[in-house]
Amino acid sequence: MAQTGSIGRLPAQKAMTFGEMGLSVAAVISAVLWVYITANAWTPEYAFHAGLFALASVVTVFLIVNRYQARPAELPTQEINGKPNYNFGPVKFSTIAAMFWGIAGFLVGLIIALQLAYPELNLGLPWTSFGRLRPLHTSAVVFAFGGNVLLACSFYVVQRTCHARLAGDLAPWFVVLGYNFFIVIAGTGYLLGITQGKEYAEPEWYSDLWLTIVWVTYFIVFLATIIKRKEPHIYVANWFFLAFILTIAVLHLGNNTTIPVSIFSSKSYIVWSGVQDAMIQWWYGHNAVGFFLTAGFLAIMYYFIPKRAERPVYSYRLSIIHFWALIFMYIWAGPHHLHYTALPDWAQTLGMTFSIMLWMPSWGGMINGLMTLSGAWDKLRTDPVLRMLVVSVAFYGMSTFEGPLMSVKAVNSLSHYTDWTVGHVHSGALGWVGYVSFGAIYCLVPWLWNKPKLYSLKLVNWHFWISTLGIVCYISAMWVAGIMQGLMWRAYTALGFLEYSFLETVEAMHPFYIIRAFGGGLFLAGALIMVWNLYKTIVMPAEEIEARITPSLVPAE
Amino acid sequence: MSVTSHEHEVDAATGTATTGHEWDGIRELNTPLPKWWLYIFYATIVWSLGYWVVYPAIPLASSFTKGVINYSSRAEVTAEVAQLTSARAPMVAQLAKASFDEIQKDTKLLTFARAQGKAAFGDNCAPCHGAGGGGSKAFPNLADDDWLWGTGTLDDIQTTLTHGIRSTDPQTRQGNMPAFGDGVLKPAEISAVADYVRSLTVLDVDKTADLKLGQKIYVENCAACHGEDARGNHDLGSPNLSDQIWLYGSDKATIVEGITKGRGGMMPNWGERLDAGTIKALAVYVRTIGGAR
Amino acid sequence: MSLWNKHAIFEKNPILLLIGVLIVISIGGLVEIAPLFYLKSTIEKVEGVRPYTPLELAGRNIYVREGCYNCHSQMIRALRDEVERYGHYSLAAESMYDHPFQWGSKRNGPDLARVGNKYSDDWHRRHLVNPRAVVAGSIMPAYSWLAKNDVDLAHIDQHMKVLAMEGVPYTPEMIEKASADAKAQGTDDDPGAADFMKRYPKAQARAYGEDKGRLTEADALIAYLQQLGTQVDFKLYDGKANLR
Amino acid sequence: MSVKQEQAHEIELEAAGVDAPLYASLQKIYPAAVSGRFRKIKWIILVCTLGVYYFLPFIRWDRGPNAPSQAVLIDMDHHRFYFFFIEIWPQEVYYLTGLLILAAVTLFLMNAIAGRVWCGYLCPQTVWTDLFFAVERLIEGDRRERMLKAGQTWTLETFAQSVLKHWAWLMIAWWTGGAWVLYFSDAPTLVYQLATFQGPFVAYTWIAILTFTTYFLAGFMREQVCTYMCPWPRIQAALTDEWALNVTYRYDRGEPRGSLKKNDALRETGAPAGDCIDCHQCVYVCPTGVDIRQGLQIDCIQCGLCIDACDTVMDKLGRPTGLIGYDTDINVKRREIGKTALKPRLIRARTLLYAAVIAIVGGIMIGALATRHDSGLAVIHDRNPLFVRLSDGGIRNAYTLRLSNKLPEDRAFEIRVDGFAPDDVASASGKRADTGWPLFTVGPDQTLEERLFITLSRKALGRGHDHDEDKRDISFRLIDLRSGAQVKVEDHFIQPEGEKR
Repeated sequence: MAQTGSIGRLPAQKAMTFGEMGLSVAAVISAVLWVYITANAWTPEYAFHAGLFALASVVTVFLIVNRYQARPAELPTQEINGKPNYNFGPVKFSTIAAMFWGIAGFLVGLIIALQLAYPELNLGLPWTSFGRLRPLHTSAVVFAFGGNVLLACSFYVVQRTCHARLAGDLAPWFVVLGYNFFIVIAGTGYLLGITQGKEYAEPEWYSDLWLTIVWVTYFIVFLATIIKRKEPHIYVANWFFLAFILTIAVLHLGNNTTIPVSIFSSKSYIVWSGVQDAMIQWWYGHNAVGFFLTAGFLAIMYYFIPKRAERPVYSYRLSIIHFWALIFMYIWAGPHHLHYTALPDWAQTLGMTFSIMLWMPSWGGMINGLMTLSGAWDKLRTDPVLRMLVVSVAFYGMSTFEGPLMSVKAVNSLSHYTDWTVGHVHSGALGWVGYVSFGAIYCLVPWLWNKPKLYSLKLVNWHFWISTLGIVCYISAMWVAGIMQGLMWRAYTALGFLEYSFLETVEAMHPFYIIRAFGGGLFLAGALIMVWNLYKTIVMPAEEIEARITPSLVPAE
Repeated sequence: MSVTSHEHEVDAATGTATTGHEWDGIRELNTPLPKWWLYIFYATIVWSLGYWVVYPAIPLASSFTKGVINYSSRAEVTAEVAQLTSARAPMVAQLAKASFDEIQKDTKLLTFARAQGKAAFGDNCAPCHGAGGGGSKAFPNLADDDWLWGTGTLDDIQTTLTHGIRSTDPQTRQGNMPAFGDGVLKPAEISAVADYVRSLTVLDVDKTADLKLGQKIYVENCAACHGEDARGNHDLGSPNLSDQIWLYGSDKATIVEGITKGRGGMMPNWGERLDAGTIKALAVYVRTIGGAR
Repeated sequence: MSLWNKHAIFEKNPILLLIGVLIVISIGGLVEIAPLFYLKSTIEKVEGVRPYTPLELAGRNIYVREGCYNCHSQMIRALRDEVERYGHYSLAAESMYDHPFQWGSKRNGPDLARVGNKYSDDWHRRHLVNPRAVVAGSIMPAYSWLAKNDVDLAHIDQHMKVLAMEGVPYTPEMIEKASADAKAQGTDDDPGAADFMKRYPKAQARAYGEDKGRLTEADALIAYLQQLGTQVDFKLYDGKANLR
Repeated sequence: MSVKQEQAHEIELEAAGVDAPLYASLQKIYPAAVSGRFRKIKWIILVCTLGVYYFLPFIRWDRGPNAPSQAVLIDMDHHRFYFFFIEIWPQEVYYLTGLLILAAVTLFLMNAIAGRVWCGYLCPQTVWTDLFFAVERLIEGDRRERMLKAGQTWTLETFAQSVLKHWAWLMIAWWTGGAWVLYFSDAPTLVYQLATFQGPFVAYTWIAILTFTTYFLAGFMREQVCTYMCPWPRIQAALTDEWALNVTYRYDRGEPRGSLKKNDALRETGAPAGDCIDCHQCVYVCPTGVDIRQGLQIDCIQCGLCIDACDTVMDKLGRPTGLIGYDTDINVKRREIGKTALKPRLIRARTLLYAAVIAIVGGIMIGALATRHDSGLAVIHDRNPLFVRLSDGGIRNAYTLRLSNKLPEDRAFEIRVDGFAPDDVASASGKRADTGWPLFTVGPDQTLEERLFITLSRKALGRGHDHDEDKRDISFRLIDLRSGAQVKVEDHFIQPEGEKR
């Protein structure tokens, strides 16, 4: 890094950009504001968070000034020798953050799975009890792991498929760092008991406001990159990314409309109440699945599968139809989380029927993903990364069949509130989101760090085999457990009275919870192997990796 | 428009043309939609349209479409519960006819009585006696071994249930704790007798208490109902003052209050509201809570 | 020119694509959510639903803080077995002052919509401190700190003010007397109890815990739990009029 | 984009066939009949699997007078599952998890050995489709005839054949649905009920659903289910590694392909000529219509029928069979570079791992079944009141017990309480065994709910007890009076806090 010395001795033409200046000023104001809040906060927990915000603001100023001093007078060019000068720094950061949060999230998942089997593991401490760790797990895997995967992939894919450098200079960094700061605030908040009490939207008002700022920046960066694209058409992956970013913004705003008790209190009250709040919550909740975990990851699929398989996308027309149908119909499906509740019947009907209609649009994505491999099917045998991507799409297909099935009121009356739902979610989360993310990251890391290949394909294989076993254990345990639970709750004796007390159904879950935890443990083990593999890939010089790659698959005689 | 400068690639493996675009090396085939996919999609849409006609579905300006079968999940569950109740009705009738002895001997009938009793208890008795019969201040605990009226036999419980206590039923159980504060006893005397009664059950009594006076007043005013030995009378509903169970509380102030103002809790006569079978079931259930064992 | 070509408009113009997406994703939400605010049938006509007392509100915030909704639903569905197990199906009116709603989505433990007055205060306290001391097979975490911490009522009036802004019918008097009311509800024979009961009809005022001198978080939580599902007077509720 | 580019693009799209129909209609496949080794195996499996499916419900198994005498029965009404000598209660459904895991890992193992062998031979979709093909062939003739008829307008004969075919298909489908419901009720009784239209409505509904799905999936959807809809082939393909045996066309031997005459001529000149005579028999017999010579394909279900077809041709030509055969990817690669083929390796890390998992899970299940208690005890302590103060100052706790008797006969149990010596242990019925402990009798294959009261006198309250604790650990032992078999459950006795007396 070039030493440029103090500001006074800088070359005359070097000046702070508008962004650098603006962000610095904003950060200084923010620092002052948060120091003031820290001093007056009602609870120590909130003071801690306010302090973190203040600290982050100061660090931001420091980083900007530091970067400014270190950088040459000219900002990075848009192109070098006619080729786009891609900005991969934020992508790299998000990739590593994704793996970090992934491991954290899987680990917390394993812990809470074990807590259900052995409640002593709650340890009797507020910040280690299930009620606080469960949101930590869901947020860590969905928003921290999944979110960073989405950031990394969207920033990578949009540049490559637009043939243009990412828009903005500081903005992309602001997005990835700001997003991860949001994760830290949200996660520590759960442990400290700061929560809105709305599933998958637990962060309190100030985290929500912060995320809004970050997300709008993300949206602008992404859109601006598309606008300056060199390709005449926008690639299908970017349609999905765009729909995902936009819709998540709408959902986030709709479901987090809160009034804080005071600027000195972490607590806020959502303006919606009761049945309306329930509807808005599941409008949000289901579409967090539909847009965060489906549309966003379909976008990843649309880039990485054709790229890895070196095959054209199966059907452009299917892309069009299933894209519009998917985003239109997903929004309606929320009420299937509220069957037979105090939500009026008409809304339940709409939720159920649209969930059923959603079946084929969802499968459109599966078909497009799998059929892309026509003509390259043999690559599955030799490329475990492609294997992961393909299995993820297969799981996507299974989950999106199971989903409409479970949205049918008769089925839902049995499955809702049980572990069947948990099994369903995890067949989507472990199988679809997990594997497509792993596949994408396995592709990304060598590309980003300029390595010829991964450190070891064998380890990818191990990761794959171990985690498939894990998923099998997890899902079969939860399916059976959930169905059994539902049947026991509604079991009647011959005399026409309920047969089982609730407690008996809890006790019957014990063996399943153990099998589930075992499955989750295997999945975590696989991810740890992955981290090791990626670490070696990043640190090992390219030549050494080259030398490691065996010239042929044919074993010695 | 017949000349094109672009050659159209046809994918070798599938024989399908691409759209002619390329993004970072990725091309798209222009494969038509799979027929089965489109048709199943249509089928789900048609099915949904049909479902909307049949069930409540579309919100309107001031109401919503009710559907042709006038379905409501609430109406359905109400009907199902009613159906269950009527399915249980024959057994309830059988209970009404059977004697307690017969019920005890018939496992099926006994099981039914307990289950039915439990449900009826939750609906009718739990508001006062607590969900598990544990009672609270002024509402007797049905799980302990001390009964005000009768000795807790099934017949006794049935009588109390049917006619109530101090209720409007002509055959109701009567008997009041009079208000001795209305000119019968002076406050000092009440205090003394309260101390005496407390001393019977090894409760801490102030050292300055005049237990002799208390005993004298007790014999004169209380023994008639509560007995010389203070063990109460199950026919009068007068509580045993020598045990550890206190309906209103055992602290002195509460006892003084009771002597001064009198007591007389009321239990409704359920014979008017519940059928005989359900009352029998309730009696059986109350016994299984633990009462009078 | 075929319809497929038309789609190129979206593929070439990101702003149009954006607007298209925005329109498409707005429809479902609007159709499903907006009517819930204007259709009168959404919230039933019932007698007895009142705002939470200050103590109950503090308890509810603890319920939210500890993430109880992760394992307990508060929504008895209109299904036969649930109605038989937990009581009358839940009404929308019963959670109309709930910001946020706590219907839940998973039952690792039983539904709590009508747990009020089902078990004794004593049971709740012991159960919160150590669930397995009273229910051997329970898998609930032990919440021993609740009985140790004093409940924070310092700003409860501020909380009520915000809720009043959002439509909960707290009167200025209720807000003004908030901390006195909390104390009155959580103490045996408090002189302010009668006054408190006037503001919150049918509320339960008594010492919820062992330690009479102070109000713990457990007391507040138990006060909240003991009123769950008890507000609506079902004798006056017309089920037939509220089918929807 | 300029107008010119715009126009160019439209031309581009048109050239790309964007005006082609919205959807690609189904390319109907007319598989030809074939005979050979794999066809024989498929027939045997078809007969066995369908035989088991259709007739299993009729096998009887004597369980005494109090239990159903059907060998395999899912009794939804009474919440029992019977499988020959095994009887599963709802609390024991975790065996099913074991079975699911076993099934999955077995499939993985099969896959590691021979690829999509499940798809090719065992999958219901394959088996029923195969059966439907056989019916079709029987009625409408082999491939050529069927293709010919498809192009023609209806004649009385083809119409009659078509009606007959669909009727036969529907019969098979109906019987499939019929067999399904027999697993949920006593088969002979249900058959009688169904035949006399007295069966339960739900049974008819299920029959209708399964009839329709079978008819539709095996008659019309066929290979499209495997190519597009089913996720399992994708997972299987991903699970297959380079050591797994797959149906493979041996390029090195077959290429360059050419007609018999052409290749013979080539051979005479000493030019390279392959064994493949391009007769397309392998394509004609394929149920999914793939050409195996193009290598590994997404739609190949690996049924091996092309092997039979090719072997038949090779036999006729007097050439060695095995131009198409089961082989590993390793060997495909080796042949490409001129090396000799290796023997398939059945014992590898993966197969060993799967075998180990199967052995462990299977072992656990067998162990669990062998040590399964034929009685059960569930205890729930009263919550309200937690304990009862008795008139003498003592404390009583009440419990609700559920005793299960999983044997088909009446049994007598006593319950003993360990952990401390209460003054009294009594049940609501008050019955006592000779030992003085409460006595319970439970009917065959039934549960009994009963209340139990444990009393501790005032004097005994402090006995053997740490006063700071408000509970004591106790355990209940359910003892079968005849066999002495025991089940133990832990619980608590609760007393008021700080009770010292």
